[in-house]
Amino acid sequence: MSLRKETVAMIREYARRYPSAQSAIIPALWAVQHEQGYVTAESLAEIATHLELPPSLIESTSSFYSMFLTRPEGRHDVVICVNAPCGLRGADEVLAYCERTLGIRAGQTTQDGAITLRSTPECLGACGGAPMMQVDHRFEENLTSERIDAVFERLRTEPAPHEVVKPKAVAPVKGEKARSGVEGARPRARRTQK
Amino acid sequence: MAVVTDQVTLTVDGQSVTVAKGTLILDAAKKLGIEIPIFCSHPKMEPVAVCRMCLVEVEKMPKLQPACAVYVMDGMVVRTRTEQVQRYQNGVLEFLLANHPLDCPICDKGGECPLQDQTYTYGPGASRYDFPKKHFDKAVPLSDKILLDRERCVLCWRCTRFSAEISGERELALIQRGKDTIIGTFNDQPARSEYQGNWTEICPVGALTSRQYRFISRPWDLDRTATICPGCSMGCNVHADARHNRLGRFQARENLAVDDGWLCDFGRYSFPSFQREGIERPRVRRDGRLEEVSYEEAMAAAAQSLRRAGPATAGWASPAATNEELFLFQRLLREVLATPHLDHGRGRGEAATALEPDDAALPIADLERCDHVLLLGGQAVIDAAPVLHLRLFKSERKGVRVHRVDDARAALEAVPAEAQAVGIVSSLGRKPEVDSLQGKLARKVKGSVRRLLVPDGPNGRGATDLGFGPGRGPGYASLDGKAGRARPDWEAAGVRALYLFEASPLHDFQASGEEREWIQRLETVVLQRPRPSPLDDLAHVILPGRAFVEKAGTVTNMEGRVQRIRPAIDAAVVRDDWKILQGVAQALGADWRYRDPDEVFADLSRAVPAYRADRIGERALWSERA
Amino acid sequence: MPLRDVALGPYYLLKAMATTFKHNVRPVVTIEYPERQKPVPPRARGRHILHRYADGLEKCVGCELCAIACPVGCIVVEAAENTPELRVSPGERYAKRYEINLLRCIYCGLCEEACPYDAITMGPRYDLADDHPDKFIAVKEDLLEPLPASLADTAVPSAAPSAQKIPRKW
Amino acid sequence: MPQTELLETALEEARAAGYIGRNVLGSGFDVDVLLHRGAGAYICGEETALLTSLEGYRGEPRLKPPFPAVKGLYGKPTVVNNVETLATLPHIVRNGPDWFAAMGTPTGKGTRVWCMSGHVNRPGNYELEMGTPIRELIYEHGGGIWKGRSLKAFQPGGASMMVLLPEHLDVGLDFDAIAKAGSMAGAGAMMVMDETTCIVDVARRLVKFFEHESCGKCTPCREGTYWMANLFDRIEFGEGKPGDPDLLLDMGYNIDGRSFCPLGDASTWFPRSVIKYFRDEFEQHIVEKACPFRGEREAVA
Repeated sequence: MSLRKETVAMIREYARRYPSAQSAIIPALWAVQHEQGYVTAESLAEIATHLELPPSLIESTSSFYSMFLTRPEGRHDVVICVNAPCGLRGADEVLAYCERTLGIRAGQTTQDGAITLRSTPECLGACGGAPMMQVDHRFEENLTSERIDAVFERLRTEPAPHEVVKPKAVAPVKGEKARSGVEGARPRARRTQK
Repeated sequence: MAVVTDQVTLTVDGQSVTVAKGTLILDAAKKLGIEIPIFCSHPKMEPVAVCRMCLVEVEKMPKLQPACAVYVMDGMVVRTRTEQVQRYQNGVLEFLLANHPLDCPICDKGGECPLQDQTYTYGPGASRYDFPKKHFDKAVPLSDKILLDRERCVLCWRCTRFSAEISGERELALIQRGKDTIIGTFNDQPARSEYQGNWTEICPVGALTSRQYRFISRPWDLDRTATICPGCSMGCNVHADARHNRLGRFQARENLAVDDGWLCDFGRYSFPSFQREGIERPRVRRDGRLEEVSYEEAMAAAAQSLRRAGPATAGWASPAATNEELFLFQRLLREVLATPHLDHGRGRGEAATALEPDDAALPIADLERCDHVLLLGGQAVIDAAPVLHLRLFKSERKGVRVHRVDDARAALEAVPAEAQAVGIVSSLGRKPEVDSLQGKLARKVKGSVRRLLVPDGPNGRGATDLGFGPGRGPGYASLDGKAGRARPDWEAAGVRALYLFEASPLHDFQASGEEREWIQRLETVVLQRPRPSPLDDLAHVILPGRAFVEKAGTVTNMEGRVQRIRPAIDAAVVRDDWKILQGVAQALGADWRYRDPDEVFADLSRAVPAYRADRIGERALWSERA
Repeated sequence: MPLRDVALGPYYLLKAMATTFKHNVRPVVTIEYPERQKPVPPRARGRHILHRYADGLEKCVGCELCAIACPVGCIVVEAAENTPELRVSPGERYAKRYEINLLRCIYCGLCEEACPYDAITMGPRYDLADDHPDKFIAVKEDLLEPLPASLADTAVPSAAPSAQKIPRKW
Repeated sequence: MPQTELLETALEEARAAGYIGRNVLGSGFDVDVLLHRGAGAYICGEETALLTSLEGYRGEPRLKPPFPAVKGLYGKPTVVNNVETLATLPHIVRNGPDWFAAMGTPTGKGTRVWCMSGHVNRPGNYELEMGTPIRELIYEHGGGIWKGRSLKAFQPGGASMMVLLPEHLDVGLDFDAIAKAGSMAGAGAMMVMDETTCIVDVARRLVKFFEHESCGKCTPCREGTYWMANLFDRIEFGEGKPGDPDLLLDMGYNIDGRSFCPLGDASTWFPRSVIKYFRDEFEQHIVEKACPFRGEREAVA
């Protein structure tokens, strides 16, 4: 059992808050992700014990939603939206610029472990400020190469958000908008790659 | 003024049909003989309409409607074979096959696969999908019984719904979403369900297949026999499928009153124990060595030894023997050898309690109609008859309160006084507790209290009904003071000869070391058994007989239902057990002239009138008839 | 006998001899069978052949479609699973037992039509004679194409000879 | 500041002020507001999927009937409202229904927020009276097409809606008028495309979005969006085959109206309308084996 006592208490509290313990799954997953930065199979099993539900159900739910990460990534999560409105305003070029600057491909993490870069076809909800990227659940809109450079500069030294913010009592966890559901975030490579 | 009825009339493809309210379009069409193709729909599960195969045109509805999820309404006009529907059926099959590997030649489902059949009936001749197909690992072991091929899966949700709605274990689940959706267990752990075999059976493609049946046969090569599962006293109906005289699999043969269409893994995967290897001949011990002889010689030898022992003979029969055999064996012992020492308990300690007619007073299907069911003994009872769990879970879903208790006092408290119908389900070993509990409950609650005890073996009930025990004769007739001794007391009663009759490797004679020593000292041990047994070393005469799946006859399940078993594989190399028993009796001077098991049954039902059902297979429930 | 016939006798004799000797210089039409065999048309339906891929693996996956397509029921196939230790065919499944009763076979070629992997074809051999009916039950080893010479010593041999314990259906 | 925190703070303030909670403002009426955060699934915008998600399951839509108003969350009657409705309510309560109804057109009353994105000079959110011409939104409020270019097409109602052309600029921003023009007002997200836009690429991105967001419950949507996304990729990157546009149309036929919920239907509307208006561009992609607009892409501004 690896979850912190406060997190377990939160999960228990969530289970009481809803008419069925099942409803507490997503808040519980948030609580775990907020503590650890990701949700492993072990944590899923632990949530299952606390909510008294079959673990398969927790995995079924958690894998459906794209914001739950299943393995440790870089300290900071940078997601670039490549849906149509962003695409119209140069998201592909932004992505290419980021890849060039960081020296990695989308879906990878920089060598120093500071930044994980992703791209997603899922609209992140800032079409008016396209092209945009989401940095640790906060938006960076109307991107230019200078702005991107400045953001990356900052991220290289900042600690990961879950290391900074302690979980509050029973409050929804911090975060602004979707962590993306890109291919890399899906759990375990079950599929045999061609 | 229109009369309000529960019936609605609708038109399907121009034909009018009247069905009950709350019927699905699918079932209404089925009543007319109109087939609507389905994958996800299953009559025992809630409609989900995910496969979209069954879409039909309904007048006044703009979109095509899923026939498996839309309930009929009066005056509804349904069309199932319009051009629009056909074009769409073509399309949805093209979608389903787009990422399907089409490896029918190596797929175990090939030949009995709904996807294959429906593609031929409704599908396109060729696919326009020319991209590389999605790839997954082939044949991932989901447990030691089941393999999962995710490439073949069409995500109909039947298996996951079974896991949630039928067995309630929620072990299989959908993982990921969209095009990446797969089915699986939590963290790819091996599945532990006791009902996994049903997943393979309801899977409409070859995604979930059984390991034991893997590549054994094509369905069209199987010789299919309708018989009864040898696993336990539940008496689930099965199809035993054999190829080249080797059993390949058991499949459920739905009997709503007994198994509700499901099997447990213990029963389903028990068939390999029945596989006969090679030819066997009777043997007789001469000068300490077993010598092969003819049946006549062996039966004569057995008769000679048994005659010497006479009333000092004890007879043990497996609770997996048929009613006919038990009846004959009982006559052989009581009438011919004049011995009262009969028993069928598998272990030495299990003989003490015998069933009573009322122990089958609660038919299995009536569990759903109780308002409280006490499962006294909890999981231990379920382990004795696993399919009971599915029935209890179904009852729970229908609103029956099922109390899983281990303690009679807690059981008494769990049921409120206003209960209308209370059922007690327990195993034979707890009979005294159940009896007293039933008495107390009957005084406490307003309604009826009935009990159902799970005996050991597929015919434990029949053995008791036919008087194959020391205390009572056939049909629970009194023995007028001539009662014999039970198995634990045989040594004390001075038994000198033992006639053991095994009928199934799953329900054989289990002797402790102490009992073995006693048997070793006996002057005569006649062993009639279907396959080599550890008792062979002790036997003086070995008469090879047939196993449960190799013979014809009837067995009685826990609720007293007499059902027919039929030989699924041909065991012509050994003799029928009833013939052996008759042969031994004739060698002992009896004038028996049965020509087939049916004649034995006719005699049996004269001795035990409750078995005189008009047709075998109908209920012969003891409490109602005796 | 008229005198004319007597006079013409030698003429007839010579004429007959001419016919005889003419055939001495004509091409020979008989074939010294069985030492020499007549070529058969490419689509002739002779005894079956089970084919292999270039790497020596068998094409047959044991799907039994030939057996069910066969109008006389002369084919028996039993399948088994490939293992990493014994890989016989490329997929998951191979034919453990493959037998054709050549006496019952009517050489119709429907097995060939039915085969989804082109594993079985009708070969050129038509001269099937032997001295005991049992010898006409061709087992898998009889039907299989020989391994390519380059692979003969390295390739995995075919599975164990067909077990004969199981009673035949024919 | 992340929106969840804002909302949580607002709720705490409301609770402290007695607007929500037990015995609201002494009226004897109890009502509480609970903030439940989702976890990233577009499908949860479908009302039944939202309820399923609230119950902790995978956010897959449910069969209707029973409708949520009859049997919704935890099997109880449930009303599902979107943020747009709730955001309008305070103003109607404050100013009265007549004030609200006085705005807009007879069939579309009041105002609506339009989110404009794409190739306009001033993208962003604009609240306009219903019935305002689209031309006014794009050219006055949005400041016209960027870089002085001309308009090629626009999508008036969000990711799924059918494309409209410059000839539709004078259509009013209300549900009926846009529907009459052959599209739908939908969620009110206006995406504007200039003359250099590759319309195939836009459709490709949108289809990929739907492929990503399909819950996988029903066959047409799960397999159809995946297939369509593959086809669009192929056409855009120069490997298209001559029959591909017709194949796309036929797949649209097999998905639209056949899928379990409107997400599958919606995934086909934009591609089909695009094929209707811009089939020549598809042909060009296929014949030239490349995207004719690739060279004109903008670098990072």
